[in-house]
Amino acid sequence: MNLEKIKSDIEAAVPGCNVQIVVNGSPSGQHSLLLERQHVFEIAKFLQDDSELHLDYCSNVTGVDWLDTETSEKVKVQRLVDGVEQEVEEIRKTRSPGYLEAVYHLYSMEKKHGPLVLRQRTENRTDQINLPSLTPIWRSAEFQEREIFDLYGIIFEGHPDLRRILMWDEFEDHPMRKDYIEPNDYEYEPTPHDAVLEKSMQH
Amino acid sequence: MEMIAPEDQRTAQSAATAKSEDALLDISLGPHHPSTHGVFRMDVVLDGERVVKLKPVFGYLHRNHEKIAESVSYLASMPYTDRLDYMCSLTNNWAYALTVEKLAGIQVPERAEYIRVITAELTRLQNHASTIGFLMQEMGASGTPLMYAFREREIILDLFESLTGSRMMSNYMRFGGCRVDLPYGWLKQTEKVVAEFPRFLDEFERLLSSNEILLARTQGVGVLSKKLAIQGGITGPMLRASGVNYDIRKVDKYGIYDRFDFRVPIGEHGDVYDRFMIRLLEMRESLKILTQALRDITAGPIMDTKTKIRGFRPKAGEAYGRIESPKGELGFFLISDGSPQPYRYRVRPPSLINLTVLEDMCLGASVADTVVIFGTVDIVLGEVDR
Amino acid sequence: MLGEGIAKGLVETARNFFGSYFTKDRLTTVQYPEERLPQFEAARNFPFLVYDGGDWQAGLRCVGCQICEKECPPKCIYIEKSKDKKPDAVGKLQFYPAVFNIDVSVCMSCQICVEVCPFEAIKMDTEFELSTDDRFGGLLWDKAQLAKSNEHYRKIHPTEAAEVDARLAEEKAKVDAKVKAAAENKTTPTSPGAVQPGSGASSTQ
Amino acid sequence: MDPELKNELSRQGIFTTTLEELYNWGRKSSVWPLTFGLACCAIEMIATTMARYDLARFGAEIFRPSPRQADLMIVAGTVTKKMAPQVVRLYNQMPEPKYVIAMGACAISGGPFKQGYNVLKGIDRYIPVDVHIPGCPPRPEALMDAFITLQKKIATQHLTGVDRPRHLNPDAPSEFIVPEFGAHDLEPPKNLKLWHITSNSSPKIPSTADNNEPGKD
Repeated sequence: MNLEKIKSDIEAAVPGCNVQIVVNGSPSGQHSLLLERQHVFEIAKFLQDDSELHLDYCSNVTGVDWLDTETSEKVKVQRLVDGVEQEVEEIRKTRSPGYLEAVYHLYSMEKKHGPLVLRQRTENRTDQINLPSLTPIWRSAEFQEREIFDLYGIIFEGHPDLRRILMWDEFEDHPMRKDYIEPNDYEYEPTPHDAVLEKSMQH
Repeated sequence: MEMIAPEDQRTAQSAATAKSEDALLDISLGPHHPSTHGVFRMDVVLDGERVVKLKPVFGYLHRNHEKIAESVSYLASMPYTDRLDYMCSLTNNWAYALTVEKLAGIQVPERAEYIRVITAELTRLQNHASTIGFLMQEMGASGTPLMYAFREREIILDLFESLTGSRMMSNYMRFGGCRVDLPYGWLKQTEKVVAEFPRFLDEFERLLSSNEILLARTQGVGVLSKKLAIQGGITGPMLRASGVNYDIRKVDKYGIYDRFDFRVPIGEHGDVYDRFMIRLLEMRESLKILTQALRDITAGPIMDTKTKIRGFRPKAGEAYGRIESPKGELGFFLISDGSPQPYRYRVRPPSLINLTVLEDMCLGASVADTVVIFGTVDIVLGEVDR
Repeated sequence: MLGEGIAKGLVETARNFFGSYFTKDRLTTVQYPEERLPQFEAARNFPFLVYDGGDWQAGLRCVGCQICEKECPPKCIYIEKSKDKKPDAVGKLQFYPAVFNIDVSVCMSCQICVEVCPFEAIKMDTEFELSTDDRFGGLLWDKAQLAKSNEHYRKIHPTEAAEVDARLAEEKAKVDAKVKAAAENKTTPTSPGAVQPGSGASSTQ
Repeated sequence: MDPELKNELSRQGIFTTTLEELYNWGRKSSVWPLTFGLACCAIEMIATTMARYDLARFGAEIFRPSPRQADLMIVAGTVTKKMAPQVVRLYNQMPEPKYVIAMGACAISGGPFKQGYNVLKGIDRYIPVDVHIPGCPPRPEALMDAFITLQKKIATQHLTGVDRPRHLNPDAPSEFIVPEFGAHDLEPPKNLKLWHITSNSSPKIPSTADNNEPGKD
């Protein structure tokens, strides 16, 4: 599928939207489109209804957790040290906030083509974690978006039934996030069962 | 039977609900229930004998496959994929191997492709046979059809065991090929099994297909419209029973499926009977593929020599690979960050997504029909909850 | 006619029932434990450690390299590498596993340990009658329980064992040739095989 | 009675028995399992009951869907934390005498999925287990072997004394606490009373870890 063409088609059909192509470095060559949350719904509608694309089948919906990244670089700075101006090396850290991502894989059952990969990103990982739900367009996203809500904590606006799906309702964490710490319940075993596991974690 | 659009059905039912709110009965089918294929649960609201609301509840077999896979090497996830859909470990292996091969750009030798096709089609045979067996069990045909199905399944499992070493958890495929070559005499044995399988299918058809009770219980029950099937992302035999011609073996032509001559059975009504018959017909098509593959299989290497077993690190990137597993589209989505562990490992489970429309199919049906409809979705809990 | 389909089905079950008196493939029951299915050569259940020769402590092929421990998907192998070296079956000084435990209550029989082992030291056993009422004692196997002779390996996986034996013999021949060549070149022949065994063997356990 | 004499008598066609033996024989020959499959092992459990392996030959012909009619719970598969309360509840609903077989790695210890956040690390944290079968999944023969082990265990029980079976001992607990769902984990994460009983029965320490320093890694 020609992503450049789809991108221009989308931009023509949904005025004012900003679509970016995310390049995929692997030999699979499945590049994806990054959508803005304001126009996701219209774009999805367009992709489904467009006579040429007709992406009527949403196969896979996935959450991905990208942690906050911290890059540090050494910078030389002029600074007063003991009254004399000197050049001092300083480590400057730039923090780029992480985000949660929802990835959609679209196919067309009628035209038998695909996949078109769509991505939506949240602002950060803590409080601005809302994304528009695409369940009203492709119902197959219903359980998968619920699963992302359960395991990653993305809140899908417009989802008809957004509850926890795999974990119990009282559960509070989002276990698929990279920084989730699971309850430690190995310690009670009076055998090397836990020693085995503990040691294996060091590898 | 007159086709009612599910949306209309829903509104009709909710109108009925409003009338007799106090007479409704909430029951929880499962997670321990003889008909729910393991630990599946449905919260059903009944108006008399009719279902007015049905909410599936998942997670009773959520084994954190994805989380574990993100902490171990690519190879180490291979045995875990066996335990996803534990009836068909070999197709799971294939789907995962295929995705990693896409991710890292690995070529598979021809012989390995043939072995993969043969094992995958054998898997389809035993899965469909036992699915029908379980379906009959749930319909009240206690024992007999299931026992016949398992008799054949055991014969195929023997083939798997002599090839892979294990009856169910094969852990057989590797990135860029297969783990071991076929043992001496395996092809002969498989040919014999394939040649004798139609006898079982004939027997099964005589036993079931024209049985009046079965017809009464299945025809016109649990109708799934074409539109809703596509909307709901249904795949596999269930989708084709609703009349959509979509088989990934034909669409993607992954592996070497373009070399085989086979047809895709398509249903007409999308009811339980169609879904049952599609599986019987698919088994016959699988046999066709098997005969051709066993005839054409070539000698040669079974592993891509450039691929490392240990210390496998694909380049950073992502790939989504999918195959037509016996249950539907089984996909894997992998994101690599260049380390030995996948950054994101996702399974697209056909069983879970095929359950999306369970409520729509069951609305207005009786409890006994719900069990039958549920049986034809053909789920395995290991895959639903992962 | 109503009931025709049911009658057809009943004929089919009757054919199976009576057929089971005449044909073997309709009578599938295996009278376990008196009667057993033939074991396939490829069959696998839990790993064991192969040793050469008669003494399991001296002959273990395992050198405690911990590759299998690292690669094991469910992390059920626990190895502590020895600090000293002792001669192996051919007399070469090697490290050995001071502790080698496999937790079979976790093992998933995937045989990845077998695949990654560069020393042909760990193989899959076919024994499956392992039920026990002792979870902690009965399901954690130590080195002594895991060690099984090469003869046992040959018995359960004949083809595979023959290949492995041939490969090992070839490697050994290569090493021997090298040692010989080295001995001929040098005036004072000292090969690693000349070290007297015995010093390390007693301190294993 | 002297076992030799008993053998001799039975060869002559005279069968002797004690009340205890007769009672145990009756118990062991009709152990009805609960239709209770959790995961992969359940398929092997079904295969065991099918024509080829035929568990019915051991007196377990009927798998009862209701816990009220079952004697044996075969915990066949991974017990997740979400499922654990239901498993314990089912166990509590079974009438005495009742037995538990932990089939497969997952039921014994969490098995390959042990590292998962939602996987219970062994069902014996909540209910007592009589027989463990390792394997992933155990072959049908292995399940039958476990069944025979269980029958042997029943046959050797004494009806009086300290080690009498639980259903003859009014002080022994027959029901165990059902865990509750907590915010992060099950509450309690294990039944301490039961867990100690299991762990004291055979404390096992790594064989050489005491004398040797652990290898630096």
